[in-house]
Amino acid sequence: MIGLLAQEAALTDTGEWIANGFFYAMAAVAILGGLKMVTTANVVHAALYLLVVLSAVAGTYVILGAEFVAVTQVLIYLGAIMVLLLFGVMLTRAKLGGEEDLDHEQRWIGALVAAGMLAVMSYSIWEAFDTQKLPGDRTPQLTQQVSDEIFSTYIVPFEALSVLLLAALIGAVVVARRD
Amino acid sequence: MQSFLDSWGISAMVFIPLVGVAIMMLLPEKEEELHKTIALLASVGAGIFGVLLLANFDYDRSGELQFAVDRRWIDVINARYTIGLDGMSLPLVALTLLVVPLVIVYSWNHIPEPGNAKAFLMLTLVLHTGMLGTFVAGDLVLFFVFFEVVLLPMYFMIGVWGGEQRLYAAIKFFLYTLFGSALMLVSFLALYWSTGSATFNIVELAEQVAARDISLRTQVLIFGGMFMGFGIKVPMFPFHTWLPDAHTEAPTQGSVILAAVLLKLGTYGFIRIAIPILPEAAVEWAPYIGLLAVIGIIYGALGCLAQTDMKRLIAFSSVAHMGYVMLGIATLTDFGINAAIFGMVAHGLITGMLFFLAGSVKERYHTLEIRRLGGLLVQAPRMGWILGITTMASLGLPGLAGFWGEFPAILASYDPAPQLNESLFRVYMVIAAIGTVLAAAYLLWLLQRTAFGTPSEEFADDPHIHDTVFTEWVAWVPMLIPIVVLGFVPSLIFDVTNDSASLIGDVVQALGR
Amino acid sequence: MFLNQFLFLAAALFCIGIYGVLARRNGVLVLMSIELILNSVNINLVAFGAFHGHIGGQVFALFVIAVAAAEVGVGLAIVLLIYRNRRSIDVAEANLLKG
Amino acid sequence: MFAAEEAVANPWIYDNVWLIPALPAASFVLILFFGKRLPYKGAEIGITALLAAFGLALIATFTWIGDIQGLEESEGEEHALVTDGGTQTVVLTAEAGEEHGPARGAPVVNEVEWFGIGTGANQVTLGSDGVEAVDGAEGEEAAEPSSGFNISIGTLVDGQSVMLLFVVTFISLLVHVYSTDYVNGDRRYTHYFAFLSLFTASMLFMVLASSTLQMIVGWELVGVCSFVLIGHWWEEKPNSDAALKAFLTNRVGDVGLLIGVTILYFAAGRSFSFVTINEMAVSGEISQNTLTIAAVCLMAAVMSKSGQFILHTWLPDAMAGPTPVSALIHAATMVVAGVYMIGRLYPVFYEGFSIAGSSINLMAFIGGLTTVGGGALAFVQRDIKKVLAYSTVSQLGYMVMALGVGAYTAGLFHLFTHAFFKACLFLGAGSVSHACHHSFDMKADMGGLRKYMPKTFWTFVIGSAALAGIPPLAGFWSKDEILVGTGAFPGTGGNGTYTIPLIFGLITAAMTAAYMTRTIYLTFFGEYRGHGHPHESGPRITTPLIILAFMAVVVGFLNMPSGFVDFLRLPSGWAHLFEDWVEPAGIASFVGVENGFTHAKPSLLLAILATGLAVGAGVVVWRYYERLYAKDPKATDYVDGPVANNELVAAGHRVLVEKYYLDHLYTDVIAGGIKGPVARAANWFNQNVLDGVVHAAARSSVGLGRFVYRFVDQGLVDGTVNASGRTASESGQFLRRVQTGQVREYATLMFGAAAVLAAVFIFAF
Repeated sequence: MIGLLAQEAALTDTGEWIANGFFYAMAAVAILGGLKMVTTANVVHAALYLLVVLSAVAGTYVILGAEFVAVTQVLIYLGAIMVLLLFGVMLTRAKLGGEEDLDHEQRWIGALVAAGMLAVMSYSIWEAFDTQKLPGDRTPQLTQQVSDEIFSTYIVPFEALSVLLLAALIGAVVVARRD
Repeated sequence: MQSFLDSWGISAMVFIPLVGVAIMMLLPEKEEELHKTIALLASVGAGIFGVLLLANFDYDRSGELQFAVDRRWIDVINARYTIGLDGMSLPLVALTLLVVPLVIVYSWNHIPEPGNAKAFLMLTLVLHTGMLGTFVAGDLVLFFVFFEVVLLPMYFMIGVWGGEQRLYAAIKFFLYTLFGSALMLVSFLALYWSTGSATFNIVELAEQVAARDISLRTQVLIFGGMFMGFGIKVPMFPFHTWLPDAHTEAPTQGSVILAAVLLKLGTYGFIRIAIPILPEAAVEWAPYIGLLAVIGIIYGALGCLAQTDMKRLIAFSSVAHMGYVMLGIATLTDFGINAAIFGMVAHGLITGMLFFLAGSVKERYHTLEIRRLGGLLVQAPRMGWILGITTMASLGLPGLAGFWGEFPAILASYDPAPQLNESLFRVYMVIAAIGTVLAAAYLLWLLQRTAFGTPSEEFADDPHIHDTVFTEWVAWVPMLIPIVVLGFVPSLIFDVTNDSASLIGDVVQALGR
Repeated sequence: MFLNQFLFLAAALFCIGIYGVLARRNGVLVLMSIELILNSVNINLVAFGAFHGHIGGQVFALFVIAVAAAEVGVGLAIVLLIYRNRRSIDVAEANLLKG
Repeated sequence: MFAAEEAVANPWIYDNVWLIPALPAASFVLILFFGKRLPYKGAEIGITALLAAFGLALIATFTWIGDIQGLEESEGEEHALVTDGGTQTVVLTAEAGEEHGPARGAPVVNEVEWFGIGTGANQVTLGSDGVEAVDGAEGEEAAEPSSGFNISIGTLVDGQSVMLLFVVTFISLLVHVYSTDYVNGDRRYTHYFAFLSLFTASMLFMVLASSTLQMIVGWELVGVCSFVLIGHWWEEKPNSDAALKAFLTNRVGDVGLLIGVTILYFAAGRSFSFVTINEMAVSGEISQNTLTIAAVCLMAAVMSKSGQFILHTWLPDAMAGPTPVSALIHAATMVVAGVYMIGRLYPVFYEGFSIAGSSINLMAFIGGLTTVGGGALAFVQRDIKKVLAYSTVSQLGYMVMALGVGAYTAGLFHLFTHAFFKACLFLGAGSVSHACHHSFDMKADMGGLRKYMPKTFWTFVIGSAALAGIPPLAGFWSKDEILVGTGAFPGTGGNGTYTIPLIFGLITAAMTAAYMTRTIYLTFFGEYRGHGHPHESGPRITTPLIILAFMAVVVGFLNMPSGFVDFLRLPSGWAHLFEDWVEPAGIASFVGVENGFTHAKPSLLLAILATGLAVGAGVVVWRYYERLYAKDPKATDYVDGPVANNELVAAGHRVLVEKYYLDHLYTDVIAGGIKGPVARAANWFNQNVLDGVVHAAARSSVGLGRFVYRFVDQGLVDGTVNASGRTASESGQFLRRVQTGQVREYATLMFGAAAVLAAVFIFAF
């Protein structure tokens, strides 16, 4: 609901910085949560941090006026995928406490690569979009608009996606079947 | 008939194998004979269309795209379904159409472990479509799609039906080529954006690049991306390490297709896409390409000398032979490019044949270790003979096909395009010529060790070792005949490729110094 | 609001995800990191959608979410299979590709 | 250049001379496919084809001779150069006609397009005057001439090629007949005849080649036939080793050939044609510098093919093949291919090495070195065929030396005579070994054979005498001409003063007589040292011997100096016939060069000196063995001769026995692809070395290959791909430095590379 309020505020000039403030809060949560997720020594904790990150991201969707996406994010990610992951954690290694060797010895290479990518990306983003602003008069997109779009322009990808989901479903069953 | 061929001929040729795949998909796995028959029919069906196209091809206009089709495809990015056949692609299409049916015939009683003819042959047919499509595509996106279609079946072929290290080899092959094609794609996109012409059509892009004032540095970078993509596929010297592994581990049929056609996708990309579109960048790159090519020639030969495994030796010889092809291309002259195309076809036939032989040797002796072999001429005289002829062809004996890929390339590098450094290329020429000695050394050594002498005790009385069987004859004779015929009548290819190659030569020529 | 701020957030999450993929040994954690990467892509999509006033961005974000669901499903199945066969989901030990 | 042009009908044979190689080629195919089912296992096809080819060659020879003589009668008439559509375009070089007397011996070229490459803008127009393609020669389909330039295939008939046509078909025919007995019952009788046919066809193809490209084809094809026939008994390792060595050594020379031909191709304005290249070489359109480089490159090819120092080592080893093959390929025909090529491109060599008026050049030097070095090696051989092989090396050196000093005709004449007497000697050696249970070891298994096989003995003696240059046999005439041609002997004139070659030539003359005497003594005198009872060979072996011996006696008279003819009061037309027939004069492609042909005045004194040296050397050796056999008719060496007593002599002997250590140099030091003796091959396969340390590798290219493969390919290049993670692996993983197969590492690399590339693209655009 805070999101919606912020959205309302964003429509007015005075509310712009409220939205900004909300965004930075969400961003901070997301980034910190992400960092914790990839560094924590406890698998279950990592899953919970992911939960945090995903929620924060859902928050940013709201700021961007993508309510339906935000709701979907919450429903599917937080509701389904997280549960799946937690099941995965428990099925594979039921240990709920901390572990020493969750990371590779050479994780600094990963860090290096990630930092390098971040640098390159940041630079290019900065170069490309400098101070371009989002349109100020943006309104939350209605769910109906989204569905119209999906079922007209993007109907073929949508169908393809449904086939993919089906295939993934069957595939997952076949792969994980115990025999 | 003519109008049908004009509009549908190439498409029919390219997609008939896929029709075969669709039919096979519906049939149960047990019907092996049926699957083999369908696969053969599909590949022969493509071949029939190919022959019709070849027969109706206007050889006087071999410099132009014929049977060209240009239809809407992906509007959003202006990618179009552009296909056509010209003197440059024709020999390679013909090569593909020849090799794939032979591979299927050979598979008749040589399905590698762990069996499953259905899947194996389906992959072969998918490969067939991919390779044909790559050679006829006239649109960069279409080219890229076909280029990638080839990748996956080959990955499975190596990964499932390969030797002991198959998984390693397959993943190496896959990642290596994927890495290259990713860069290639980046280059294609860069081309799309930098010309601002919103087209992926090769011919139009070439015109756009010529018309617009794109900085040389940009061109050189774009060429670099393509160089990585194509160069890895060729494979050129420092990027060749996937090749020996892939070849060694792949099943015989995979090796044959890999050697005969897949490697040509890379060289073909150079002469079809990279050089015509970016001739100025090509001039900048040519000395380095030439350098890598001659390094490849010597290095590949030395690599061969160090091998103890017959198949691996043949694989390394590909590095050397493709070096000659790339040297021809690097001269950027009509002469060199003609030589390169001839070299591609010749290498396809000869090395394909060598891999067939290696496969059959392996089947009989259950080993390819050269020191354990010997006396093939005693135990299987006809096969020994064929091996002899093929090695002779491979080392560039005049009168057989290999010579016309090798000598003209050497000849061309004496007199490269005017923008290039003559002395440098003459040094390349000398090195390449020395490479012929090493080629003779390792190939004759291979011949001596496998065919001459008497069989070792281990195999002396082995009843499994028999001479060439029927399916082998059917698969091999159609490859041996062109090897000999092209040796004496090189005009069969040179006359076809000349016009197209001259176009490139003229483009480079026209750049001025 | 600047477009940049969303893009920076996405980039940061993306790189964190990459680090996770590269540094983690646990298969499930690797999958989680991949989710992170996908989310960062989604932020970009939605942000650009808002920037251009086009709804396609959201639509694709939805698609990505769906694909992610499929991916997690199959991915976890594979992890489970590996675990069953090897009693470990350490990706460093999954070296079937070793030469 | 076109002073006159008119159409004249060509003699039939000039247009159809391609039949001569085509016949044996057809015979090859027929024998291969049907030979085994025929009553004589394919030999009859080969002999029939060769008979027909020989007949055609005779027709060609006599037509050519008739042309030349007709020309001489009508002094100053222009002569045919080029044919056009069955008619003959007569080209007279104006300058030639005015300044150099009548044109004579111009090549008749008959070409069809083979294939065309290139229409690029940098194309240079054909430089050859009036040499155009005509249809109908080879059975190739003539493609439509494109705007580009075309590469032709065709035949070139001139004195030189006609001469070799005759030699090749003649000796090949005799060898075929001889072989029916000699290899009777062989494991691969049919196969043998098939390749004999293929060899003959390739050799004839090369002889008739009208372009350098075609020559390369023939050149390599004879090489491969030689490979197959040397390795005829490939079950035994030494034979296949010898075959490999021959092929690889020739390949080394072929590098020179390829480069040389390439240089000439571009220098002559993109033409492979012999005529064009020669014309441009003499007219100065090709710079001296280019010609020199081309000539040096081609010289490498000559060195390998014609067994010149230091690439001659394959030739003695090639004796592993059947003896008739040695006679045909490694004595009479294939090995003279290099000499033939020098003759074909003589203007190139002539200008390139500045032969005129000089006193030494590369060709003369190599020839001289070979002739002495090869001769010396013949002294220490036990194997009768190896003696003959080294003798062949020595005589080939003579030919090259002759061409090197400018004695063009003399060199070719020696090629001609040598073919007969050396074939005779080889076949004789084969006959001897046939009698001695297939041994070639003179010291162990021969001796005293004079009594058992008189026909072989006498033909062998005649051959040896001809080789040693005893007048009036063939070798005398040709050798004398070469010695005269050096121009260094007082009173002979000549176009240079090649003193060193003269001395080398004289030394060789003496050595030749000496080692042939030794061979005859060891083989035919004394008492039989082998076991069993030797017997004279059958008529199919002795008849060719007698025919060849007859030729060895008479062919020398074909080129008597005019002074000698006058002395004997013979018709003056009998003098220097060979020179008239073979040597071109006054034609565009040899303008200027033929002036340089040495036509030195023969010197009676020199002839006497050379003969005296030969006879003297022969007598010394003869005395040596007389005394030896007087002591013990079964002995082969003095027990306490100079080799045993004198260290210096012993050392020299050692050097010769070790063949100047060249083989050691090649196999042990240069090693690599050139040869693989047992020890090396074993070493090669030695997995321990392969898996082991580095240092053993560096000495050879094999070793180098292994080195590069292991450390650069598998280590560096592969390693970079396979991965980055390894660099960080500080733990005890040191020995597992192979691929980890970790997807993660690949992923790391991928993302890293993507970042780098993105950066590159960002900062570049």
